[in-house]
Amino acid sequence: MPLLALLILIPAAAGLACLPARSPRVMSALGVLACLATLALGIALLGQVLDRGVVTEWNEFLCADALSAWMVLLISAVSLGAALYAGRYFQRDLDAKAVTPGRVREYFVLTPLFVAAMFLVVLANNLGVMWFAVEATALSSVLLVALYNRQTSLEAAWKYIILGSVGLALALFGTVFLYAAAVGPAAVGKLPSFNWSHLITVAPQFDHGLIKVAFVLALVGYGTKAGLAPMHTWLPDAHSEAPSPTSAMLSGVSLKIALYALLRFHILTTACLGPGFSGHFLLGFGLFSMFVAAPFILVQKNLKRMLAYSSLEHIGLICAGIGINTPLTIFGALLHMGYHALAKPVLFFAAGNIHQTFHSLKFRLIGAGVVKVLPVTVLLMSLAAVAAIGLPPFGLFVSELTVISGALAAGQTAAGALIVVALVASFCGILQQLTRILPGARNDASAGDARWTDGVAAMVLLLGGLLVFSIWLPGSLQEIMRRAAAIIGGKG
Amino acid sequence: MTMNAPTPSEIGSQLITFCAAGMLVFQLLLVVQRMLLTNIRLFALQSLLLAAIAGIVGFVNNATHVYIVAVLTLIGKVLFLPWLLDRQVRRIGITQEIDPLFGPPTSMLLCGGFTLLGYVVARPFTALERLGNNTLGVAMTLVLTGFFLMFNRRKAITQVLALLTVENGVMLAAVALTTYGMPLVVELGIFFDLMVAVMVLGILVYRIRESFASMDTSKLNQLKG
Amino acid sequence: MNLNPLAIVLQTALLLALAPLMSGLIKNWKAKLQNRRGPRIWQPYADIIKFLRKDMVISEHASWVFPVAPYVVFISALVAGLMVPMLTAQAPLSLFGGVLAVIGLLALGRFFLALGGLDPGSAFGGMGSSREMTIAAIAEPAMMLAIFTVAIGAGSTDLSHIVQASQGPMWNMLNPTHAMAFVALFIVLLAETGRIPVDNPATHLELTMIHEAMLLEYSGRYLALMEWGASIKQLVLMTLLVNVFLPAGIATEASPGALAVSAGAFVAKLLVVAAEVVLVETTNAKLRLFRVPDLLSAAFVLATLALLSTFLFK
Amino acid sequence: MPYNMEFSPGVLLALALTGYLLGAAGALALWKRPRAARWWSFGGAFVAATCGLCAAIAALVQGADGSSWSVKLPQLMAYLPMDIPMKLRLDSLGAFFVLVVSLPGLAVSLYSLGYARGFEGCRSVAALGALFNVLLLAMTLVFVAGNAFLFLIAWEVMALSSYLLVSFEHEKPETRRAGVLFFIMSHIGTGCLILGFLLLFQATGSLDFGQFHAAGGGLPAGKRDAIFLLFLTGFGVKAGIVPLHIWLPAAHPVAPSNVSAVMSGVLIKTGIYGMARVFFDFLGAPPNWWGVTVLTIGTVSALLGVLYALMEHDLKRLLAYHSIENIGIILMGLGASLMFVHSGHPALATLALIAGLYHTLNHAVFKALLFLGAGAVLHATHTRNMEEMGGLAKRMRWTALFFLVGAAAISALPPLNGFVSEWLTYQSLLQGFGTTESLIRLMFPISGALLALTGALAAACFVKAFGITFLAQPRSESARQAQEGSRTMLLGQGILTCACVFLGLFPMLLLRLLDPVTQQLTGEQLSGQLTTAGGLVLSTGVPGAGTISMLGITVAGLGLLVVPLVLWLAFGRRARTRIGPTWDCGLQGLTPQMEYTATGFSKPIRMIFKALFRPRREVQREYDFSPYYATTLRFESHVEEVFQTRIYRPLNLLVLRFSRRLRALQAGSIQAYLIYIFITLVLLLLWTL
Repeated sequence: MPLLALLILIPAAAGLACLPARSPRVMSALGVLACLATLALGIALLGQVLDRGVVTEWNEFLCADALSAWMVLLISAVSLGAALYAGRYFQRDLDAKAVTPGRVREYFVLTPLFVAAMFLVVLANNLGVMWFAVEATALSSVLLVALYNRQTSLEAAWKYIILGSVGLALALFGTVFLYAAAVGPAAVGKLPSFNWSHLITVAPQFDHGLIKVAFVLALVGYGTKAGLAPMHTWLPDAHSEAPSPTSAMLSGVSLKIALYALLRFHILTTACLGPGFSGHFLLGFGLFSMFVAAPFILVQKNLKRMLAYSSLEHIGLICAGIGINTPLTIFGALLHMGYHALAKPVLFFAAGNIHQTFHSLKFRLIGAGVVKVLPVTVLLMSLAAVAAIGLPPFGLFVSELTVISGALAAGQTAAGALIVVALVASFCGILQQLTRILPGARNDASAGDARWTDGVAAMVLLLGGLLVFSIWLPGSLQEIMRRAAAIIGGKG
Repeated sequence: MTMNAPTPSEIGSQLITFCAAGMLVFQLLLVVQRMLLTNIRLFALQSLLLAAIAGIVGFVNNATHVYIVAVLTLIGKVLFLPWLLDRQVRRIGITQEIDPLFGPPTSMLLCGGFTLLGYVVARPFTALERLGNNTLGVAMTLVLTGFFLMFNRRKAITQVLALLTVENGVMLAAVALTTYGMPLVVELGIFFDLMVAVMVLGILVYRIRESFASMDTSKLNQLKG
Repeated sequence: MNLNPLAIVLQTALLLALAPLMSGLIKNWKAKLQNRRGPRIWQPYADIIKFLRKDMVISEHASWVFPVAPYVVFISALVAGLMVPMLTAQAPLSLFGGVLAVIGLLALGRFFLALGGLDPGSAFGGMGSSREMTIAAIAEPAMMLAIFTVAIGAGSTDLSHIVQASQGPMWNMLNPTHAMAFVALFIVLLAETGRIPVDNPATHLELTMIHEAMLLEYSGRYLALMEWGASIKQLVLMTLLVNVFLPAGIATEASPGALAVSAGAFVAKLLVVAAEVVLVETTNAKLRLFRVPDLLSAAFVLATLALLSTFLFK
Repeated sequence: MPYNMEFSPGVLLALALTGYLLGAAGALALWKRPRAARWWSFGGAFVAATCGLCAAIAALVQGADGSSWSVKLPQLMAYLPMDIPMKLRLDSLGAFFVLVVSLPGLAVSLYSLGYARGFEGCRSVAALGALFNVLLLAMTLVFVAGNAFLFLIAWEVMALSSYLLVSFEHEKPETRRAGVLFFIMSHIGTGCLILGFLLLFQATGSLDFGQFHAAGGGLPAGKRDAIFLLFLTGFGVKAGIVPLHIWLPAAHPVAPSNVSAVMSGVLIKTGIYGMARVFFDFLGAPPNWWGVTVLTIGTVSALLGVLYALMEHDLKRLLAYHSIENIGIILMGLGASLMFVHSGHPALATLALIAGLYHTLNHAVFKALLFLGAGAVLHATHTRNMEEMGGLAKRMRWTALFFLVGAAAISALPPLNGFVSEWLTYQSLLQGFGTTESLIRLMFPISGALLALTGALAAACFVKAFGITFLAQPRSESARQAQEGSRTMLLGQGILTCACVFLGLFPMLLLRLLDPVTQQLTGEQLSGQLTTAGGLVLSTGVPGAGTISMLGITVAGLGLLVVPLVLWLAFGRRARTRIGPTWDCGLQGLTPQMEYTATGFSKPIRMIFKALFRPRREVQREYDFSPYYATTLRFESHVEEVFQTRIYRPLNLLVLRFSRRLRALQAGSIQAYLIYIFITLVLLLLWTL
């Protein structure tokens, strides 16, 4: 069974199938089914990769190693959560006349395509293909960001697409340089393959100058898409203006997808130049992102923007962990990727409920005592927040600790200290901001049409997964992550 | 000192160098020119030169798929996109760019600097170029100046245009650096993406215009902090 | 170290008997110095017996703390007295605690005295307690430092050891350390026993009294215990002062002769201190409450100097 | 040996932990049925705490050789590439602190059975019970964690649960602010701890406490000092040392009183535990300035704590400030001990350490007792403001008695436990004078004198606290209506009261329990030297340096009661007792308004320490005809919390202002954003040249 092809085709098909569909219920059902299917496929893929190391299809057009498999799992898990959440969410929007049915269809058509594009990114063997898959994710999600057609959402979408395209143009430039590097050692006259499986073998012979420029361009390019400071400026806008399920997917996976693309370059660069060069850049940008995020969280006025900045914080941590480039830190970074992918969507879902109930995301306008109106949502949100600010029993505490201890074990004491400082700062920010709205008294029980079941299924699913995997991680996952870490660490 | 007949590859590289220079010139004109329609024309001409370069490359080391690239460029960037943008501009009815960030003199000065930077960065790799000389430098310059154009102008259309010139630069680099351009599948993907991107951008520009009654992107500044 | 019941009984009797005498003596001498006839020396005994005979009026607002307080004040002073060497260098209860215990017990008494003052809910009582506790608090560090100075010298907080250690060939008063510590402790004594210039034991002007204000609601038996306790406390502090700083003549073994000598010496020394108190009281005016800290901080500074000198003049 | 137990402390500890777990789980299960949840959770906590107590005592008795007892947990979170043996380790130090948490724990659980009834109907008792259990569980785990990883997890769970408990009555903005302040400070501390532990990890390559033992010895001085400072800050925040204390007086009062009791009694002791563990066990031989620093911090904290306490008329805030004071006293012991370790006087170091640890236990007992009393008062009068209380001694006899004992104990009055531990502190300071020739030795008597000042001020403060709260006339209607609390509440306080007396009269029993602890930390066992006369008298270990026996003093005191008895028989038998009004200067009877207020009581102190308090007063008079007779008079007096106004607020403002400045970077102009990217690109390209 062509796993990889199906992984890409099923969501694409589901998206196209939504074109003729009438009722939102049917469409969301289609989405959920597709995501369930991809999740199953992802798990199957996990098994195969564990057996055979690398899985390839369509004469090596598609290829999946441990790293890809890990990303596949993240994508399918988060998109499943989003699909579960989306149905009721848009139902409420339709009831409130916040969107037109046409736009809802737009969502249900584009989201699966978005997912398919992300799958293509991680499964493409050819780095050029990977590039245009990333571009495809941008193009398929930009209209989702603009879904509400408010002035602000259009602005966000415009910034997203313009900055994204510029970044990707640079990424393409980087890809070209990489290809040139690949051509270099190849014999004149014949077109060399641009496949990952080929490149990784010839990487050591690359021309150093070319690979350096290639990596730098890719860093700026894909870094823009991954939201590394100072290229992150589109991130809070897009995350705050998009409908909550989309925000969840953007912050939950799409950032990490761009990071994945960057990682491929990082691996090749490391293989060619040794660990120093690209690693230091990743570490630097990671730390910088963390320190940019913290103050913005501290004085943030808007719930979803705050969540977006916290995503920036986490991406920074992941980036730094990989940059330090020891097995421990890379493992911790991958672990963090996974946990963050499970925790952050829950926060965005809860934010969505709050938005639909109080018709605003501004802390000031929401006011204190949300718990009196949306007890269940607040409970789940608090749990997710506890996870996101890195407290036990949730795994982010462990992964953060792993990264920091890895940093110290690698002698990067300063980096470790800086990470701790940034984490503490953002902790203070998030705690203080959420305390402004979640607890407290409220006299107007303006429950709106909120039902306690809104989006609970999705949130419970993700949180449950997070809690279980925090305490007990199946051997297969541990193994896949170890191998992925080995690939990134250049020992794969 | 005897004059022996130049090989086709030498002629090819001469031509390529010439065309590249032309692209650079058009780029600089773009930077100073304010009339939107003229800008579109200039872009079309630039793309034409790019197509020509692709054609020459294809001819010189008779690689069929590079011809395809040339053709695609011709259809897409020389004919279709300019036509599309032209239609947009006429529909919107805005003819020229008002108050860019930097005035023409400053812009020229800066672009000079970027050209310098481009060449400096490209210098180490001139050895790798098999056709033309310093085409890579030109490409780098195109990317940088295109970038500059992007944040120098405020009209959405101009920004799209600038993005496309950046794209041109990248493609030029592809040709210059790798003799054959990228593998066909990649080229196709890039082309396809470009088309979709412009479509999407068009949709957005349209929506922005109807809700802001303008396509001045500097009005898009409500999202802060 | 064993407990000698006889010694305990004797010293208890001595404390009970001598305490009122001292306050009577001081009152009388003061009057003499101010050209008044003044009360008889024995007057305090008569007062105490009178109080014991009288009925009691207890405030309607008072709780169970009110009747408990006098006993605690009286007993704590008495127990403290049993830890201070009076006639013999070996204090009867020195096994149960040294100077720190003495300070602690006096604090216990003060604690309940202040509560007793607050209990009936009259403003005077509250004022008295407040001031009493304040003054005691700022007197404490000076006292402790002075004690530390001698304790460090003797390497012990056990008063018997201190006395024996400071006994010896050299005449301790000449030692600057001891001199300064003595003065510091003397000032503390004035504060602790409610003497001019800190408090005026003779006044009943509402706004100037401290100790008397707390006793205002007490009558009869309780008042007797309170007054007696206060005078015992005064005697204890004086004894501490004299026997620690000029232990000359104190009996080291319990032979009748030695005891007689030390009794004489002890009374003589007490009279000297009493005379000093009288002099200070008659030559000084009562300080404003917020000037008292200056006096006590002076004591603190003296004590600190004393401490410094322990190894300046080594 | 009076207590020779066969059963293993391990089993008991496991029982305790499971007990807490079940208590929490059951409470959540019984969410809908508050009454059942209350009985289940607090009953469970009581049983578990009792097991913990037995476990601790058993471990201390058996582990007299300093041996530790450990159990391996199922490999949770075993997926990390580092090997982290998830093992609980009940060594002597840990066992002692398990004792410190369990003794108040069981009393407070009993008390809560009655106290929590007040919440039924208005808020979730189940949540309270569950969190209460989790808190106790986490604290116990902190004390028995065998490696830094587990320790940090327990530490964070503890912080989280206590944060939730502090914010239990989250409707009040004051409560929310306090909770956030507490959690933020605590997390900053945790950050320091993480770094500290990981620096040790860097040095040893392991997270196991066993490996950490004396790991500091091998490190370069700079790194050791860094670790020391990190841990001092990290644990100092939790312990509430000055100047890291500001969260404490904010957070402890707003929590439910049973929680305040646990927090003030035990939670802050986790900081002490950490310091003892790290400074004595991990870091190896300390340089002198460590001890000097700790001693100084201790002295300052003690003094400032009690001074600020005096200014309070909020009963629970007052108690909270006293926690700072007592932490200071404990740290004086620890600091002196460190200095003695440095100067090579193990016996003396042990004495000082014992003083500190003893005071730790004592403070846990009497502070919990006082908070329970305050809770009972709050429960009865619905106010924390002492100015609205008064006359409660008649209405709540038992509570008053218990509170009085607690007050006497915390004021270090004989014959109660507070005096004993402070006596030990004095003795160690006194003998410290001889340990060195340098001027440093002046620190010992000076801090001793300041300790005396602290003690006297504490006495003044508790005369005020008890006198204003319980004595004289009720100052408000609610105080007039006050009723005695339920039986379980009284029982809980009674247990702690007995503990206060017992620990005062029979210190030698506890000293014997402390032997293995000191053996572990300083390699000495002093209980032998410290007790003479058949263990009834406490001595300083140095012959003739001073002895004390609370038992003896008590007996003597009771014996001397003969004197008043005889006097009464001799003279007073015919005297009768009448109840009359208090003398009112001939006015129409005294009203509560005429009584001395808490503010008035502390006025002299406020005046004397003006420089510190910077008191402000606002007086507004309104006249109708003559300027001499004001018809209404409004008087306000404020005291400035220097650290709040001089350090923290400016710092906070600075950070916020900086962050707001930064927001300008995200001003919404896409041109600017493009320029950011462009500049980054150019810089990086230049970098590659």
